[in-house]
Amino acid sequence: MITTEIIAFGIAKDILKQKKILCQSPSGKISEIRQKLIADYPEFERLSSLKFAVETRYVSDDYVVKSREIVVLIPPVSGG
Amino acid sequence: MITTEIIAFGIAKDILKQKKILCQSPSGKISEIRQKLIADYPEFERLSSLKFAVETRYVSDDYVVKSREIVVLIPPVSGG
Amino acid sequence: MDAVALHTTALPTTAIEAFVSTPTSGGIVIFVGTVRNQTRNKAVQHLFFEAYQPMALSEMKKIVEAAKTQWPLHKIAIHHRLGNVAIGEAAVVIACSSAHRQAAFEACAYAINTLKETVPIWKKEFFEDGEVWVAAHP
Amino acid sequence: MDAVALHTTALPTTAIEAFVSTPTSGGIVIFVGTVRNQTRNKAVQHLFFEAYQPMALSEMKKIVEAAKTQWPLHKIAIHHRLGNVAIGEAAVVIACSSAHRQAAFEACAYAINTLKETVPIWKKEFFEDGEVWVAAHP
Repeated sequence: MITTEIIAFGIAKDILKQKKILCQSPSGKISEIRQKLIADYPEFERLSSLKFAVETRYVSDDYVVKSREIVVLIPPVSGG
Repeated sequence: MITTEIIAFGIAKDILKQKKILCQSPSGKISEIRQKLIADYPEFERLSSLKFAVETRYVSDDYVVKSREIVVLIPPVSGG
Repeated sequence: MDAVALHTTALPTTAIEAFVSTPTSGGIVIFVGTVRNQTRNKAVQHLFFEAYQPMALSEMKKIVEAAKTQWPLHKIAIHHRLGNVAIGEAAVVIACSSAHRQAAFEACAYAINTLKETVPIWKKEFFEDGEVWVAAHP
Repeated sequence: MDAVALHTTALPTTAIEAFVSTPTSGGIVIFVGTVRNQTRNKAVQHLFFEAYQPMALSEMKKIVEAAKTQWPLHKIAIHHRLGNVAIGEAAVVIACSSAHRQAAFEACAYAINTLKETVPIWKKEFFEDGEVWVAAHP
């Protein structure tokens, strides 16, 4: 299992009830992390969208997180 | 013959070489005034357009100027 | 402040923005038309604006009313500079506010486009070797 | 001044306009997104903006670059407010300058539309009876 550090903002932080969590997944693939988060925190499924970033870039579900990369949860943005 | 007082702005004032002139026309119709002005000052024909206003409103060529109404020459506008 | 005005000194951009801002506005779009330092690759030294003032104000008010009819605006203001204007200074400021931004964008573009077609204001460009009334000839 | 920035105090609108104004610019279009006093007919007391700051700046820079590629802009600036923002205050200011106004209008609309889709900034609305992260739920 791979352990990934995850940082959350906005409503994602409220759902996790914390700013950072560690997430275990078989290979560190974003799709696995997404699945695990939804399993542990079903409220994520109620969001309009849930995107992932690695460092400062959006990544797709098939991205595999490299060791020491930080994953950022991006719930629906609402700037402006 | 009808005498109409005409005020000019911008390049129209330069063409007339004065701010105001009096113009004689058979009935005070704008089309007649236009013709007379072009006859007296052929440079008006070189303009991209020449509109007429009476008081503060654009009028069409078939408008007949009433007594004491002031006619304003509106060469191509270029505000903004 | 009036919604439309002609000024012989610098346009009060900040006050115009404040004028259109309302508590229910979500978006303000401002167009500032500034004096360029060149036209058709020729250096412009400064500009001069002349207006047939009562009619210019009346045509500017017509634009305000027409824009309010076509878009759900909160406020709209159109201010134009007259007299000599230096390079880089604002010649016109148009500001529109609305609950949602698209109306403000569209109304602001409509207002400047219409102003350039209908408002009796004339711009003279001064070059090193002469001067010309803009758009007078084809 | 940087072309993109996040501010925890009032946005410097006048300085942003000055930043984009150049001697060759004929038109400046500015979008100011302000905090409305109501949403869905409910009174808003104030807003709070949170950002994932390094990525927000990076996405704002991407908008700047994409806009410069698509339109002949002279300058473009995108500034966003963070933290608590009162009703009527500016949450975002976007300014674009170009030789001719259409490019500035289009680029400014593009920038605010894209910002609202891609930049990781989150807005929380505070009501008398609670608070809500905007757009979080369908």
